Amino acid sequence: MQPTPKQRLWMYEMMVKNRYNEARLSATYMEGKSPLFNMANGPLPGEMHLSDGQEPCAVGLGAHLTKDDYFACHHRSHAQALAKGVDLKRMTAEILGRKAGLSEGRAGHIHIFDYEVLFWSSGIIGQNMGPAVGAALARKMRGEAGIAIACIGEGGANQGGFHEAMNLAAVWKLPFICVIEDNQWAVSVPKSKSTAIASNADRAAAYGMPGERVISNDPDDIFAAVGRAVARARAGEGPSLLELQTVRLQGHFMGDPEVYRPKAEIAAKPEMDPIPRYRRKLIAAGVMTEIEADAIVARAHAEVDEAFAFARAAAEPAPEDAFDKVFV
Amino acid sequence: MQPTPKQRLWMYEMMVKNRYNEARLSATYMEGKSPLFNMANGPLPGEMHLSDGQEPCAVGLGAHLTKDDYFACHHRSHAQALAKGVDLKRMTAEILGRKAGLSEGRAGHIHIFDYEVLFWSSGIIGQNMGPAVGAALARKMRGEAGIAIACIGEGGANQGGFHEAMNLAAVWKLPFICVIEDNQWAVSVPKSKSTAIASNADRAAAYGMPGERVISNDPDDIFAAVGRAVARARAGEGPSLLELQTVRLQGHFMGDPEVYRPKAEIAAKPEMDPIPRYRRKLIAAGVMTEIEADAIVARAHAEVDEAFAFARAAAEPAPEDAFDKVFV
Amino acid sequence: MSVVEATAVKPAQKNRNERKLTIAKALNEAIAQEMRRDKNVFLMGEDIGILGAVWGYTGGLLAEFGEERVRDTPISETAFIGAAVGAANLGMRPIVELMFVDFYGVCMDAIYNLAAKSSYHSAGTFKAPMVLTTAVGGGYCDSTQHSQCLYATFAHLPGMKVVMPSNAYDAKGMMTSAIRDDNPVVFMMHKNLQGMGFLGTIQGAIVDVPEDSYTVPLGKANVVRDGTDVTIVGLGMTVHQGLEAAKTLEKEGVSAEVVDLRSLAPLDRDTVCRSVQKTGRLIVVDDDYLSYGVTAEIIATVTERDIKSLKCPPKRIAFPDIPIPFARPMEQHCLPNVRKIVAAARAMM
Amino acid sequence: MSVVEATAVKPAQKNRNERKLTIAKALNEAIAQEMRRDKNVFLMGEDIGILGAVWGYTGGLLAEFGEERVRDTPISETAFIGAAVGAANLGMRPIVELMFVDFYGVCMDAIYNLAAKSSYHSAGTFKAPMVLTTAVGGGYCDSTQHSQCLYATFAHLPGMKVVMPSNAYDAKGMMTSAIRDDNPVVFMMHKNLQGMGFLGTIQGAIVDVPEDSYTVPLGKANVVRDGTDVTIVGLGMTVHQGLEAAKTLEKEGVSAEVVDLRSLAPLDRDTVCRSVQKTGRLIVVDDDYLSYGVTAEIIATVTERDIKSLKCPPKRIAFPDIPIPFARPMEQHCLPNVRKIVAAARAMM
Ligand SMILES: Cc1ncc(C[n+]2csc(CCOP(=O)(O)OP(=O)(O)O)c2C)c(N)n1
Ligand SMILES: Cc1ncc(C[n+]2csc(CCOP(=O)(O)OP(=O)(O)O)c2C)c(N)n1
Ligand SMILES: [Mg+2]
Ligand SMILES: [Mg+2]
Repeated sequence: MQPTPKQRLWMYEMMVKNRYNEARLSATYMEGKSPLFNMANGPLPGEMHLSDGQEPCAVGLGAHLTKDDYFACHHRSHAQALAKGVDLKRMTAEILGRKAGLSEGRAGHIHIFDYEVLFWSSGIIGQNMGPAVGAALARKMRGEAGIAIACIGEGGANQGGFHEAMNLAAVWKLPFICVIEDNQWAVSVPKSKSTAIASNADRAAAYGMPGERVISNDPDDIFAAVGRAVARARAGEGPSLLELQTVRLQGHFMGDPEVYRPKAEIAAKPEMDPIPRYRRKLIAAGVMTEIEADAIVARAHAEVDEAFAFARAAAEPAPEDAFDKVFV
Repeated sequence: MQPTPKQRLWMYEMMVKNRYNEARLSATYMEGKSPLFNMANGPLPGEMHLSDGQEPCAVGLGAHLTKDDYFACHHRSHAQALAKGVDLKRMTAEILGRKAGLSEGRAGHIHIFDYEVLFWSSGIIGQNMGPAVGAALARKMRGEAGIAIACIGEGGANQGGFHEAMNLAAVWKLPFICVIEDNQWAVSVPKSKSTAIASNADRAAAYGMPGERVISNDPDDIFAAVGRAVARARAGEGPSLLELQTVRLQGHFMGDPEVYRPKAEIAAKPEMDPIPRYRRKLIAAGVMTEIEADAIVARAHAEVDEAFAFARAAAEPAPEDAFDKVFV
Repeated sequence: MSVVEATAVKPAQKNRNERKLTIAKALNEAIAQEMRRDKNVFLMGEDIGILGAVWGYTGGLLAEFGEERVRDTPISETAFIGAAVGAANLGMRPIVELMFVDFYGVCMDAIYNLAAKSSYHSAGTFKAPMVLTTAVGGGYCDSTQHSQCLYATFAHLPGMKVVMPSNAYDAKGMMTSAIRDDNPVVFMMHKNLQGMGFLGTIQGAIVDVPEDSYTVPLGKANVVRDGTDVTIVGLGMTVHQGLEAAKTLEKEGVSAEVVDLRSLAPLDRDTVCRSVQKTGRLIVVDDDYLSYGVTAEIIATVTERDIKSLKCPPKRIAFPDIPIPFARPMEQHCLPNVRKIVAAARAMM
Repeated sequence: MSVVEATAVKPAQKNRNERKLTIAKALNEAIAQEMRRDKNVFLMGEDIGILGAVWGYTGGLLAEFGEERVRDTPISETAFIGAAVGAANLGMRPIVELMFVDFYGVCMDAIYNLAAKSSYHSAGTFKAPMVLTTAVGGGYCDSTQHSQCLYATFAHLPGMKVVMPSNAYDAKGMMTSAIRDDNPVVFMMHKNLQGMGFLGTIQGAIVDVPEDSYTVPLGKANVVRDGTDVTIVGLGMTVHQGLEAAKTLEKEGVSAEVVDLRSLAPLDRDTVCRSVQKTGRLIVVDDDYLSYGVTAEIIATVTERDIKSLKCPPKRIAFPDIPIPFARPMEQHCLPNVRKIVAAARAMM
């Protein structure tokens, strides 16, 4: 299954948009945090996990999903959120802790929730699996369109919740896809030290479902693999497992000096970046020209800039707003 | 790997001993519980899970283990305990809630603990996996003889703790064996409704370890398969997974009317019983005569009777003993 | 003496005979009625299908509603309780069972970090209308891992309601409320009150239950006995112990008021304080572990609000801070009971 | 004013200069010294190896003790905390990290049903000498799932010790005690006191720490400031808020005594009651959720033992019963702080 030129342009644009969004978040995050770095300070306090490098997974997925598909993500979810169609302005406002944010400032960057497009997240590793399986169950029981996807990191695939949910989805033959983003690191622990086998796709056999591993970190390849899994799910043929090899171009979270990461790997970051590569590829394939590419970049940047302008101008929540929405 | 005649006789004896022990426990359990069945009443209150039919797993394992091997069992552990060499008198006393019991009456039938032979249990499904892996780690770190075994039911193989522990044991290449006793039922839920694949042995591939399934419920076959796994573990070659198909001849616990169990399966219980079959086999193979077999049975029964006499004569704990041993 | 809650929506009382039901039967009826009323209500859990649940409250539901809506699960609490959250987010109303509360340690994240925070995380958009049923309590020699109550373990954490009925009338009405509630509700069932075939049941739990559907509001305590000299606060089984104790005390001329909390979160502090203002004495009875538990919360509430209402130090009777021992003499020694309550009340007079 | 515990075994004071250490550094030293002393001591957890732990207290240990004894784990808390129990049963003394206390929901069974009951289950034969380190606390906008304290969640359950130092001196001595303890110890580290590179640290936590090994007993509270008019009870971060408040109050002529609980289980009830007997007034400060928490336990303890010692209603200051909101104005509004303590004390006078 190949993406159409339109889909490829969309994927490129979403990748660029995420990357620039991460850069702006990153700059905003550092405000008020020097000379002494203190996570608590500045207009964007707390933890910050960037997804630079992992955009191909997000866009390869997003290209196949509709707003009726429930997407349960994790702590590193900006790229997926954008690709799923989460409202960028309200997302930025949420990350900056504003009342206009998706959750009115209650949740922050680790918990991007947008009910309009059924985007959901949790910061507890592996725990997004169950809810996604349940969403798939709801869709099936109600006979509604829509499938469910859970994204986890390769580190998350060693959490018990992964195993239980995979088995449950398979036993009940649910329209569910588990996507493992294998950036090869779980904070400082490399996959080789955390995972008994090289490819988590092989774990699909433990649940009698198809498993596929994509190693290129190329949006087109990911698009194709996701397409097969989505088609299965929509056709009522049951769940699938995908492992997508990708790359974490930043530290685990901002402030991480990556002391544990081999120097050679750090040095190789630029050439591992999937975005310039995809740009060259689309240009070479005649899908876009340099000028068109630049226009896409400019449009994406403008949208991000607008979201930041919106968020920064937005009001903070009132202190006592904390007490609302505990119960519905 | 074939058991020697001596080992086969030992396995026969342990099976018979367990079966008779279960019968006596069962009779004791029913005391004070009629006409109205109430779990709280009688000299043996609480839950009671019998292991009739599953003896081959226990003896096939026990034949290979020494008292230095840490054995982490579950709620249905009498047969394994006997095969591991747990003190029968003190075990019976524990099950009857006596001060002379293994845990001085604090733990009861679901929690058979005998430090002398490193027998350990927990009633929470799948949670015995971690401690067994940790025991294997301790053996390895200290360079000591001894391996670790965890037994779970086929229902337990869908618990997250199974997955995590299997991976951890494999990553650290520990002297660990996971044995799944597949009696095909988890209370009222058949394996086909709980488990996405037919053979849990296939799940070994998810951890890069050997997996083997034995379907005969014959002690010799189990002995052979366990022997391979134990040899690997003792040689420092890492963990293994075994799934042993077996049969639960009783309800899940005493008082379970088994309304959920197909009539044909209930009717077939006598012919599924592994003990008469093994007796015939050993006699046919010339390992023992009918007379010798009867002598073994008599000896086993006598030992059980003695344990019951001991336990019933033993004193109950004092009420305030409850407060001891919370901390060491 | 009636344990029927005055503020409950009163069901149609016409054309019906008195029916004494167990809590198990009352819950069954509430669930069946709600499943008929709303096709989004469904069940998940271990052995809730053909077995009718270990706690005997789902019998017949599989036959009536089929396998789609009455789902036996693998032993995968993290997955299926997590699944309840996702399904609830999309409009379903799952009732999901954690068989024994003691097992919470394998799946608490799905409960307290996902279900309980779903509304907060999403400013109320991802609702989690789900009921988590779970059995609590000991006293029948089920040892350390199958006899716990863990009330405070749940009630301490925000975002979920935590309730337990002490009788069948409340059970039916509270279950109906719980199912209709748009928030996650932890619905505890006390084994000594439930009415299964394999365990005794305190008779006071088996009361008249109307056939028609009705609700008993969550979050309201119930004064199940009026009195003037001492307030005995309990929950589930300990309510019945309090009532028994009150009978004995009455013979001695001591008039005890008994409050059934029914809900730990929200906690009906007003009802408790009002009672203590009247009686001036407070005994809190709890079969959960003593420290950092229900007894402390009730006492702190009364003391902080109105210390002057107390004529003497309040008294806690709870399970001591030790694992629950198996052998009967030890377990019985540690559990709250009528004798301990009576003695405490006497000592206060 | 010194926070040094009077009853601690005093280490050799000779031949050393004053060294102000962070808690992270003090813990590191205690662990390293114990690892040198006893080859059975080893570490397991996520990112405790080359990274030196997210909380900065295991740096250098991998280099000194090697990968066998400093083990980075997969993200498999159930497995590796369970593994700590099994390893401890066979004579090892694992120190195992649950990175954030908030994650307990994925692995609590291994902690409360296995580690905490190992001794009881086996009449003391299967010992579980292990330390579970875990980070608590918010105030830096880490939102609902990374800012919790959950003190009562652990302290409510029997069989484990639950402790938290408020300063580096206690940290070293208590960690040494915890490692040598034959029982499971949950050792909490407050993020606002710890001294990592990425978060501010309350300066009062950084104190002089002797180089030699020493122990501070577990289960003893510490009166960190003497006073006569009001007792402020806290733990970890709130101790420092209490000390700050005491300074302000002093200027107003109010003499506050500040008690650092240090241990929630066992709980040093005597020290708290003795202080309230002296001051007659009680404020309990807690950054964990309010209900069924530390504040209630302390108040119930004092009230039940000696209600007459209280001249006025005791006061609780704790995090309200809501998830911890992300945005700073909301989170700060909910946290305990010096202003709230001072106001409560003033209102009592
Ligand atoms: C249950 C649990 N354990 C530990 C953590 C802390 N933690 C947050 S992210 C992370 C690493 C995750 O690695 P991976 O799943 O590979 O995702 P990545 O960060 O690489 O995207 C860890 C250990 C957590 N959030 N939840
Ligand atoms: C985590 C957990 N969930 C549920 C239970 C209740 N329970 C006890 S035994 C059992 C069935 C176990 O089935 P299986 O693992 O196949 O073992 P078997 O009983 O067949 O020997 C269940 C569900 C439990 N003890 N622990
Ligand atoms: Mg990763
Ligand atoms: Mg089974």
